[in-house]
Amino acid sequence: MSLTPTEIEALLLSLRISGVAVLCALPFAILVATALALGRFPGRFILDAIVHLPLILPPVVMGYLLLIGFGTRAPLGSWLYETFDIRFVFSWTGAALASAIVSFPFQVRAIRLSLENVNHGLYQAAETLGAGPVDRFFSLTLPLALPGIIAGAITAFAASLGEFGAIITFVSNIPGETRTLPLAIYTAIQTPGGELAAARLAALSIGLAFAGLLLSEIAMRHIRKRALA
Amino acid sequence: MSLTPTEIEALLLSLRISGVAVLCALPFAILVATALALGRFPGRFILDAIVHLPLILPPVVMGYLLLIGFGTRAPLGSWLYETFDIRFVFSWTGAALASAIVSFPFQVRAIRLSLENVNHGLYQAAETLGAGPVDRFFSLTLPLALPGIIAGAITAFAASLGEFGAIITFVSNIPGETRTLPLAIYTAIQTPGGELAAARLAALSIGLAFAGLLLSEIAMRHIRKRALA
Amino acid sequence: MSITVSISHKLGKFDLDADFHIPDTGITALFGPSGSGKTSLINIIAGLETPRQGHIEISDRVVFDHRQRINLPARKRRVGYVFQDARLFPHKTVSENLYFGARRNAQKLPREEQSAILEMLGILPLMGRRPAALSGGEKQRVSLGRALLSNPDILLLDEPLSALDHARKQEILPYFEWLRDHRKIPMLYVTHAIDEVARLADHMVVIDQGKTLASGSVFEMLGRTDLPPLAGRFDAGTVLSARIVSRDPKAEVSFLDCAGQRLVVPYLGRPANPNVRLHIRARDVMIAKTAPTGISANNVIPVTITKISQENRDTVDISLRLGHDPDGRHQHDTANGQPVLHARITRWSAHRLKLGLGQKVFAVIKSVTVDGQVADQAI
Amino acid sequence: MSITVSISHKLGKFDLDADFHIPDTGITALFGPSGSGKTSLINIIAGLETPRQGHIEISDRVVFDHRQRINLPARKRRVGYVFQDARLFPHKTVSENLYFGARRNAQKLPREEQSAILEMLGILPLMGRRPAALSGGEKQRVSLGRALLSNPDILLLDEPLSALDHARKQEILPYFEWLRDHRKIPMLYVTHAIDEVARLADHMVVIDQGKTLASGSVFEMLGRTDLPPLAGRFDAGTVLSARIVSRDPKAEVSFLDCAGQRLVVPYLGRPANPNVRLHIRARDVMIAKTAPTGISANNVIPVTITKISQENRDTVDISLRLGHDPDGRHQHDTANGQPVLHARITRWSAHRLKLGLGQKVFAVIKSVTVDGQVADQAI
Amino acid sequence: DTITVFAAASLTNAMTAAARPYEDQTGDHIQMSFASSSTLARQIAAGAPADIFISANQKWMDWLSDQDMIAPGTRHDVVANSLVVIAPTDSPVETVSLTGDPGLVALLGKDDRIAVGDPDHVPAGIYAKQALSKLGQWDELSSRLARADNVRAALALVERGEAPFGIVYGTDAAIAQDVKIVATFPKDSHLPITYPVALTRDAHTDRNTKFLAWLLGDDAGRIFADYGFDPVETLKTGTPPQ
Ligand SMILES: Nc1ncnc2c1ncn2[C@@H]1O[C@H](COP(=O)(O)OP(=O)(O)OP(=O)(O)O)[C@@H](O)[C@H]1O
Ligand SMILES: Nc1ncnc2c1ncn2[C@@H]1O[C@H](COP(=O)(O)OP(=O)(O)OP(=O)(O)O)[C@@H](O)[C@H]1O
Ligand code: MOO
Ligand SMILES: [Mg+2]
Ligand SMILES: [Mg+2]
Repeated sequence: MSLTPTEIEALLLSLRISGVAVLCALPFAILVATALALGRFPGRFILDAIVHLPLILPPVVMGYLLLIGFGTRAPLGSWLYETFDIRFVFSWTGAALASAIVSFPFQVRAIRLSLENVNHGLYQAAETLGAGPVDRFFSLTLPLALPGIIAGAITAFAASLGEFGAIITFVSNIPGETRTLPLAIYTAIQTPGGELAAARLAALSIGLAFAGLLLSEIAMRHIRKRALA
Repeated sequence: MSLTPTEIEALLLSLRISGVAVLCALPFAILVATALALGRFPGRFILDAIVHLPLILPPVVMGYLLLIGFGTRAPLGSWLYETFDIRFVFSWTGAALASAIVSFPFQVRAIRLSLENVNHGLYQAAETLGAGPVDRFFSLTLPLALPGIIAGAITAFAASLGEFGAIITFVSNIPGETRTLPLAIYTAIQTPGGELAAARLAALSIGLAFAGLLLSEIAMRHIRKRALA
Repeated sequence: MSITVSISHKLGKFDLDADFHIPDTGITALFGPSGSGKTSLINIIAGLETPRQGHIEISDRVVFDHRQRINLPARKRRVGYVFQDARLFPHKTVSENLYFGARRNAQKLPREEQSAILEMLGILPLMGRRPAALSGGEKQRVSLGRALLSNPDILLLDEPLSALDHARKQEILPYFEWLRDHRKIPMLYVTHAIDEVARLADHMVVIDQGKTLASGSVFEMLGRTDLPPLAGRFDAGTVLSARIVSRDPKAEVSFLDCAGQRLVVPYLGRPANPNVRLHIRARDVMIAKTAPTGISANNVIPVTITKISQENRDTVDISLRLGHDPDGRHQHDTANGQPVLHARITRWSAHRLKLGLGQKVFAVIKSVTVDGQVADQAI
Repeated sequence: MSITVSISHKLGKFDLDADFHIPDTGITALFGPSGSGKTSLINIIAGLETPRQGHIEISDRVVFDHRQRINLPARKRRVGYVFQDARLFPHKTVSENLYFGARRNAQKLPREEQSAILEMLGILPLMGRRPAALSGGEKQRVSLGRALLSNPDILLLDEPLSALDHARKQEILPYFEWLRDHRKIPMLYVTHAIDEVARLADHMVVIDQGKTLASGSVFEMLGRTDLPPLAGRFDAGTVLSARIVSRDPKAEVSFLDCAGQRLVVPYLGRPANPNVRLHIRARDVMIAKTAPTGISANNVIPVTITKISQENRDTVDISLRLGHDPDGRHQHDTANGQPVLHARITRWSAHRLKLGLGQKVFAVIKSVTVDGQVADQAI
Repeated sequence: DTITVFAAASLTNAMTAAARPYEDQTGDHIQMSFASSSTLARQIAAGAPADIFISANQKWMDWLSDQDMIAPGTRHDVVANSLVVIAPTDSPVETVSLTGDPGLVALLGKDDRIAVGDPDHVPAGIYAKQALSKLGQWDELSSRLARADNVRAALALVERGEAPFGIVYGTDAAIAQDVKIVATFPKDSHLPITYPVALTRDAHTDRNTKFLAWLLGDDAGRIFADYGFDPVETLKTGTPPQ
């Protein structure tokens, strides 16, 4: 079974959008997870709740909210467009934005869980050795939470690959620009007799995700082995 | 703002479906997470990949696959129907099934991460004290992974509350039976001028999820405090 | 109730080759420097690590045999293991930790014995706490209690008292003796404190760089100065076997007989008993050319110099055979049936006294420096 | 370089009230039974726990004051803390662990000194490993190395040598002495081993059940038998100040002068020096009515009995003032300017010798039982 | 040059097929986005770069028109469709009477449902509601509907045999594999099923107008007919472009 050019197009687009979404969201996810796990500040619960919003709201609503917020006629969207020439609507960057937001809670949850497992005594030891909070964060927290960060990134990547509602609502279903694998599957399914095409695309999706999982497994094993070496 | 009867109906339905989905999936999630975290068996990677499938595939495809697998005409579905009078299609139990499957990966990931953090030395200690594998699982693994289990359940609950595509495809959008909050929101949003109704429903969704989050935060705090007492 | 171990194993670049047999029940000290393989060896005996090859027998039960493919899982070996790090279950209270093993064992200890253990370890006030709220020594005591309450067939103790103060140790050590004598539980005991070894152990295995250098009774092992881990130790000395003959009217001292010589030691708590073990440190033995009088030291023992070892820079170790030989016949013969005592004195004073082989001198030993211990079985 | 601590704190039901002042630099032993609050106190001094109230001053720097709202964070207190549990960073190699603090400190130790520390601790072969692959004692050594390499202003040591064998301890202890004497780094040292205390410490703080019972120079503290944690200890004794007068030609022994009495101890490595500290255990001091001759013991010191304490069941502790009083004038006066020695002998033998207050007798002490230590500063 | 077309998802094959000959003729590139009419309408309102919008119903075109987002005078109906009742091929029922008594409901088993697009928002469902109401069957049937997200989902329910009947467009029924038409709703039982097309507000250019004209012309009409669409009987609004 060789892939048609359209299939390859959708595949590469999905890969790019999910990859960019996960990587760009990662620093923010780490930041937010750290604040939630280690910080004690008013509004912590509100932040926690906001992070979960994209999970709770149906993707279509998220897409609609994005459309309202980042459309070229919306204040934020038009400002970004006019000032930086960044246009989210109907472009793959918008799809990446939607994917990033929708998969954000997965990243935060996993990272936070890992952060909360770091032994407090190690922080104390580092502090007596002269490491300040930022230093401790980079020398201890991050590396020790690495398995969680990878797990979170993988979950988010998988979720991005499957994201449909928010993307189609926010950036429409434009071949080569925003028609990712799930949207291509949807398009195929809309067509009577499109089942075969849909199945091929679904298989592609699955293959892609498996490759991502396999990579993450290898990375995890490497990390664990290192910790015992 | 008082709720209309239809809103209350959708709210209660969502609550019931998400609650049942998460609780019923929990034991399986723990089982699978344990196998993935602690087991060494051939096919481990395949299992891992299968668990992630619902994330990767667009929800619509998941719904379609469910229809094929659990429809009354499908072998499994008809067997369940004839033997146990369990019918998934067009009923809220089907919505719960769809939610459970779609939110399954979140539960597994979180639980697995927690399991992998349990100190191996404790297992050794328990073993010299006569605890067999099953005993160790219940006396050490489960309680020590509790934060992860709760985190996973909460993420899954939130994801269930937002689940849309699989439900609408698998069990349709039947008021009072399968029209959960997201489906109600979707219905409203698809209607010109339905924005206000959609917003009210979305607010309801958010309120529900916040309540769940708040409960989980309290539970977590309780567990942590206990561990330090 | 013997223990036979003959295994080889590899940990990274570290090779462990252990080969020893302890014919008897009792307490076996596992002695060796940091990083010599003690913990690894105990892990293997407990069944927590599987050696590359070899054979392990505990009380005539083969628990591991590489060729016969026998490898009893740890939980079936009925070992009580006190880990070097306490390994308490963080989510369980002290009380739940303590009874974890006991609840899983059909043969429970009698209630009173359980209470006695908790009392002795001083952990009754801690029962409701969780491990995070314990001090280092408290953790160690709970860990010890957990192993003891599980009523094991053999105890593996990895430095069980290292974080405890002297007074607490003095409360716990007699319990180990009691366990050995009354419950006949064999113990493998890792420690760096020769004091503990001498007082407790019947046997001793010396390990260095992953090899078991020697094993045997504590009597012979503590006398050996050729084994690197033992050489040059401040408290090296002799372990002697003696028997209680009588006591003074006020029961302040016991009179012993050791190879025909009378010894006086602090009261041992029994009017008469055939089996007493004495640990006499070389540094506590003074040598006198003539028997001094009017001194507080209660023990002035005629001895014959059989060996003068010059290994240390400013001290000499002198071997002294008990009794004055009628002639010089046996002077170079270390053993000759008679027990041997070791004395460490400055070179300068050996020179001053012009000590030489075969000389008949006196060993002067203060009673309070002798560790005496009654054993119910032959030693 | 003094340390002043006056704090109160609460941990669960445990109340900690510490109040002591150490006027001088040097090594301070923190001594107390398991669970008495030693680790908690050290945590507070390090800044890892904030006490409810009080005041802490290290080397005239106020690091905590409850009223003035001063609370210097731990990383600014420049403490080197060796934790009771090693607390190595599991994801870093031994080498990365060791240099963690050093890399964060502008004032680095000279290269040679760093190498010397690693050499002494015997951790050079471990540099590339991760903590999971270390033995218990190796972890402890790396933890110690990490604190030392960070070049701190004060060292807090929580049982730093408890998992180490005798030989390794003997290599590390002199380094602490060197640190104290040459680098003038004050140390607070938690240990259960009186041997270590006596050899190292200048000051001592005794803590029991969360209260600091006493603090002061090791000289007076080790002589006190009224403090519960110290009472009844096997190795209680005296610490004496002396000076090196000369040595024998072969440099095997040093001749000391202690309050006009000549003492002979194993060679101390210096031809002459005004400041030597001697630790003489009570159990090692023999009493003779007349000066014995022809004995290996090099020290026969005229002393006067000033006190006979009858606290123990079968032994007595006898205080001996150095020198024979010309008349009986001072016989009941313990101090009287002259140093006091403690001897522990059996009751039975005290009775046999008919010892009584004011008697002029001789203390007989073997050279090898004396722990001597040169100090570069006045003690 | 690229012409961006936002078209209702039910037009996916037909529009894809119709655009190809035009691209070949003119060299213009036709870029298409298929989604539900409501999604597309909202996107255009939010500034989507669509040149042409084809809605599956009049309502969303009206809505966009109210938002002042379509170019005045460019709105036309492009194709029409019929509404039919389908059943799985293996169903014993060959034809059903839509006017008779008892109605459809009598043919349903206890738990059976009729698959339709959600009458609350899916155009096919809205037409179905009109027709059933007109035929006096709505009250009985409204609680027996399986309301699908779109027509394709309703079709799938019938194809899979989960619903014994479904109400879908004639175009869907024509191409579907495992279903048969058991009744066709009378044309007067519902508003005409027509797909309106219009240029968006800022897209009133010659190039776009030319494509619009082509879509309304005979060549395109033949292609639409191939996919089962009916020709539009009366032009509702505006004048045909030149
Ligand atoms: N979080 C806590 N909650 C309640 N009590 C505590 C807590 N932490 C410590 N304690 C108690 O405080 C006392 C002092 O503990 P600390 O660790 O300072 O003892 P320590 O002197 O270091 O003992 P060790 O020699 O056994 O290490 C102990 O009795 C301990 O049980
Ligand atoms: N996983 C491992 N990989 C490589 N080397 C290891 C590993 N575990 C232990 N070692 C090495 O094996 C040797 C023996 O370790 P072990 O823990 O048995 O020593 P030990 O005698 O118990 O020492 P200690 O008294 O310090 O606890 C040490 O040199 C240690 O560095
Ligand atoms: O009474 Mo002594 O001086 O210990 O033999
Ligand atoms: Mg060890
Ligand atoms: Mg402590």
